[in-house]
Amino acid sequence: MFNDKEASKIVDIIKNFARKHSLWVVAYGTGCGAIELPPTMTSRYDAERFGIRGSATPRQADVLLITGYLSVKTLKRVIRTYEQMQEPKYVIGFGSCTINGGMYWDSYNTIKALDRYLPVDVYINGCMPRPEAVISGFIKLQQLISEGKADGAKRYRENLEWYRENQRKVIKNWRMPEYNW
Amino acid sequence: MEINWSAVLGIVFTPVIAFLVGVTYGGLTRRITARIQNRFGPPFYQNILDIIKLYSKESNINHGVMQHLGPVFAITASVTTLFFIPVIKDSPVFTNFSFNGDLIFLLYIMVFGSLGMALGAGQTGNPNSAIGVSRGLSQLVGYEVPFVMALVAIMVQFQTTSLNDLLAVQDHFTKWIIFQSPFAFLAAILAFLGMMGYAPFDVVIAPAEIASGPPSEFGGKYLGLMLTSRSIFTFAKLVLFTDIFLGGAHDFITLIIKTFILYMIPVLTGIVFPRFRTEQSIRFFWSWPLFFGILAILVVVF
Amino acid sequence: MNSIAYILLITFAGAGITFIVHHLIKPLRDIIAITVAASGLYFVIQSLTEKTKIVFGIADFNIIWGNTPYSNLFAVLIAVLGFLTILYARDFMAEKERLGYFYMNLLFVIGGMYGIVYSQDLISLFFFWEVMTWSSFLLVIYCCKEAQPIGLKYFVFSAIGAYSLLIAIVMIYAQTGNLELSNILQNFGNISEVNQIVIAVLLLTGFGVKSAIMPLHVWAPDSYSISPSPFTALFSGALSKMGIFGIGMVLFKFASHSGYFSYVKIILAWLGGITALLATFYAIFQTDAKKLLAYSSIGQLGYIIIGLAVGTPLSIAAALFLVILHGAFKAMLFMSVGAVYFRTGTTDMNSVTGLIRKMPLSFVTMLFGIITVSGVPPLGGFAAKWMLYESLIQSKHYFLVIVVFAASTAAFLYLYKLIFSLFLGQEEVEWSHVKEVPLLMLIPMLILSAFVLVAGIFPGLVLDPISHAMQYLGNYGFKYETSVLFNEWGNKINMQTVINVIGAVFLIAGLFVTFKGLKKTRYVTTKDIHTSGEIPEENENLTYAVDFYKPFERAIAPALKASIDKIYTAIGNNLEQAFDFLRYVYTGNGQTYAMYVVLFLSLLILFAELIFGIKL
Amino acid sequence: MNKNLYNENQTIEEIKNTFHTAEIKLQRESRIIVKLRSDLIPPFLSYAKNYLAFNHLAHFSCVDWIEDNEFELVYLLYSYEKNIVVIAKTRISRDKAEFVTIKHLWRQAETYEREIHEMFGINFTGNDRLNEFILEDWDDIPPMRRDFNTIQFAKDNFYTRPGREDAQDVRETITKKSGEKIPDFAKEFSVRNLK
Repeated sequence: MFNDKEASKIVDIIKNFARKHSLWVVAYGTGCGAIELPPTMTSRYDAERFGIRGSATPRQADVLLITGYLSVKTLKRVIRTYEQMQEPKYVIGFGSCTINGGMYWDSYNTIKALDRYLPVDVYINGCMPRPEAVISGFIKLQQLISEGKADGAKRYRENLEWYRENQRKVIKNWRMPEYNW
Repeated sequence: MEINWSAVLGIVFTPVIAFLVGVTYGGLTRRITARIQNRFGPPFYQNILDIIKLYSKESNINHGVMQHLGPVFAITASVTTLFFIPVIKDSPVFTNFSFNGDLIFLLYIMVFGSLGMALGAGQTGNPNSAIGVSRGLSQLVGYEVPFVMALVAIMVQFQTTSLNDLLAVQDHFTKWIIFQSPFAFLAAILAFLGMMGYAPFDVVIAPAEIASGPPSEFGGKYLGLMLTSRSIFTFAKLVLFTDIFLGGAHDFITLIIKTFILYMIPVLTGIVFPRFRTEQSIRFFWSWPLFFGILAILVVVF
Repeated sequence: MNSIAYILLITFAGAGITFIVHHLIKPLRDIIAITVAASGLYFVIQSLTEKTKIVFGIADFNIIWGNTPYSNLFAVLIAVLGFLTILYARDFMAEKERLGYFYMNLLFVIGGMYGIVYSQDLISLFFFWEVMTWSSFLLVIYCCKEAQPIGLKYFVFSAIGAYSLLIAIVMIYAQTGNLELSNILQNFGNISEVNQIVIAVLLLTGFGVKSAIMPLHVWAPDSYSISPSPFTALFSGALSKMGIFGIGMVLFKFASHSGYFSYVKIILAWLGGITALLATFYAIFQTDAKKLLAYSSIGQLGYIIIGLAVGTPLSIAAALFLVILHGAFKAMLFMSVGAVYFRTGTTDMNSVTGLIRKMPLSFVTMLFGIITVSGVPPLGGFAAKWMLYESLIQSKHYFLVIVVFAASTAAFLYLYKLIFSLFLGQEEVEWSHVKEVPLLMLIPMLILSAFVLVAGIFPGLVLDPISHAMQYLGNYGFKYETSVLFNEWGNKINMQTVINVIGAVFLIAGLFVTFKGLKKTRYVTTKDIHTSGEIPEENENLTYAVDFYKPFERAIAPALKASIDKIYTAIGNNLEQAFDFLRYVYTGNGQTYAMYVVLFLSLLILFAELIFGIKL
Repeated sequence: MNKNLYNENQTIEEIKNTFHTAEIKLQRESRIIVKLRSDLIPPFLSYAKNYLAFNHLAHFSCVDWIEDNEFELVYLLYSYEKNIVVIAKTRISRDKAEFVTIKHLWRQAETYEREIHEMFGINFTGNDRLNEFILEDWDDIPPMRRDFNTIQFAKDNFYTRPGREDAQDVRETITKKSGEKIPDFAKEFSVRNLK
């Protein structure tokens, strides 16, 4: 028979396999990138064959897909949405805008580096990334999950103060409910 | 005290089998939908992965004790329904408690779960949940009426309210109730479409409008339990319909074939149809299905 | 002296004493009222074992009081509910004024009901009927000035009922020359069939008003909702059952002779069915919790009337089972809504939300109540519904069973709305001060909750007295065991198995969901909901409660267009124009009306010979 | 131009007759630009709506002429009957950025005014809904004013990823990779040259 360690290892493998193959994406269309999702989901590229599915609410979702630029106003909602998701949860930054501001690099109201505000697990480069790129991003995330490296939620929890400080810097009137574990 | 081991076996294995069959059917539905939409589709075991993933979520939230218990109500209803239906005809293992209940009991225990879920969804305080519940209950009133008419017609025709008696009547395939009382079958199968909640009657959980409706605040283990319950309930309903109309089954292969054929009716309807508004679906249930129901009763009476 | 005399004496005397004590020593008043009700309960239980009769003469008539198994059934209901409502009223009414008046009338109502069920002659029946009507009228108008037109409506319909009763009694006397129940029942078959029908219909009208059969129901919603909650519990739970008591007597004791009665019964059954369906539809669209319950009450009485009118043993058993059960669950629901009113000051379902965590026990009471009403297993409502359906199907009322089923499915809608609007939904700052009601109010609610649970698991315990009552009504027997019910085709339902399975599965699933990831499961407030990332303000009410069933309303809009109340109002308006001169007759002065009544009675006596062919 | 400009000319004629001080220009087919003194704008709009059948306020915007120390308000009116757009322009002082509301003429003007209030800081007297609109918690000078230094603001407030200080690097990287030359017009507008 197994000892405890081996048993928990096997349980972990099963859990990670299930998590990896069942990614429910909360459809928060923040920017123009949202338009790339319909072709990703429908018959041409069919992301569902990897177990990727849209979910209607953050409570049910695993992946927060930031599709494009984030204005400060949207960032507030996205942070809220992220905090309402249940662990384990992953963030995918989608498009150059989330990486370095993209074409909004000099905008007065758009944040330029998403990973300062939310723990990003995978970035998908491009303006716009094609559906192939999106799927490759998801597959990268699946790899990270199966290796146990997709620990964004853990990072967020451990460095909450740093994230909060950055968030508060851009969101001036901070009226967010506290994130309690 | 003497323990009836075959009964214990049945009690333990019936829910497990029901879950596995139901969840596989769910996965196959997604696959079939995908193929019809010219997609490849997820593997057939996708729903199992989803449920395992939901159970393995590390954090869970609830808005209070009613939301905590909502999925419990749902699974209680599913499993109880299953226990009071003879899954395999004349089998000592899979008869379970079917001699202690009858059709009217089944009618009521089937709504027990929806009501419990509705209470759970109500406590979340999410307006989308409440809208979904309002739609769901309204639709329930719609499809229960033709369904009851069909059942009344059958009960009157065979002078029994017991499912086992109905099974005993259908000892040869020419005596299946689908042939003996076709109008009742029509009324019931149209009501069945509403009961399964696929399109065009999926306004309750319309994901794009009301964020999946009643379960919109449920995540993690709660959603997992709900999906488990839904899988079991799907199978229970299919077995119930098979027992009533298609003469039940003596072995699992027959059961799988019959239930799968029945299951394809709402699934295939669902793929090709858009969505009804609530009042449209109620009016639909109170038009043709009601007509068939009245016809079924009239045929029996005269 | 025997128990019945004690019961009537104590209750009526207690009513007077309470009134007097209220003006002398206020704190003693509640204790006396509770003692009176408790001793009433004690003597009712005493009287169950004895079979007694009190006879004394007034003028030429014999006044007879006695108990039968049938009356015992109702007496227990009255006694228990009376006791519990007075217990409940202690804290509920504590801040109100004119409590002497309130308790006196409440005890008079209870006494009047005792009198009705124990009367063995029509004179005292009518007397007690009027006592009950008057005192309940006084309680309806107790609260405020707004209640007066509502009270008037109640009184007008009660008067219609009372007059039909009176005419029926006079006719019975004219035909049989006797007013003692036992004599009448023996001789009733001898009078002509037309008169039998007329008398029965008049009696049914008289009793039907109290049990709010459509189209005689219009007084009920307003009167139920305006009267104080403890009394409403009694009003709906027990007082409306007096009509049922009378209807049961008429249908099985009087109307068993002529063949034409089958038509009366069919009409009555369908009236019951329509009552159940329409009242349910109206209940769905109410915004006031008490009004919703009032309509629900009308609907439930419809089921009882169907059960009685169908008249097979199982259906009568179902009806009488529902009588007891309806008394319990409607009292529970009214008490629970009353508890909400007690703490929040309103019963408007659009404004009160999210009380579940503040009033958990009231919530549990209401939950048990709605599960019972809806007829979902495992509580008592299921046994009643089961017997009713089975009996309807087996007595070939196929379309009636559909109507009943549609009504009882539609009942889920208003029941959910009731519990959702008051207890579930967003928790608002406005109601953050609310806390659970005092213990004395909780005890009655919890006792009744326990009762419906027991009635669900062991319906046989309740069916025992019912089967005795049915023996009295006409030798109806049916098969049942403590927790197993049988229908006429021999199919059965074992409530013990049902509760075991449900309990076991519920326990296993509940433990699983509780202990799975217990540490990481946390409670969040109802403001922390998914709203597309938007953060709701503290005082922002997001509950979806207004127009809750708009889609359903659209679907059944044609059925709702005709409202009986509107028809009456239209008739009333037209009559008002046509009979404008009547204003000179109806002066609005009570003394004038009293004079009219005397005039009417004397005319009746004068022309009695002409009309009824006998000399009074 | 052989198109029939009858409607346009007639409209210009009518405006001229009523508002003598108006500078009117027929920009092209179905485009008329009317420049007015700021106090004539409400009467003109009312006149155009009621007498010339310009029922539709298609757009309402603002231009910051910082060199002249003025704001220009631009109203686009459209007539379905004549198929003409009238563009009414007026200038108000930048120092006293205030104008009257026209929401009594078109209700949708309220929203435009809210936006202009938020982006340019112009106060519309009579519009009582000039509260927070699109920007949340904005406490700097209105961002569409030209004296608002966007790049500096973005640098101060938002973390800039190293290597992405301006738009230049990307272009250079692209040209290096693909071997293409940056076209002259692109060079002219690149940020480094602006400095």
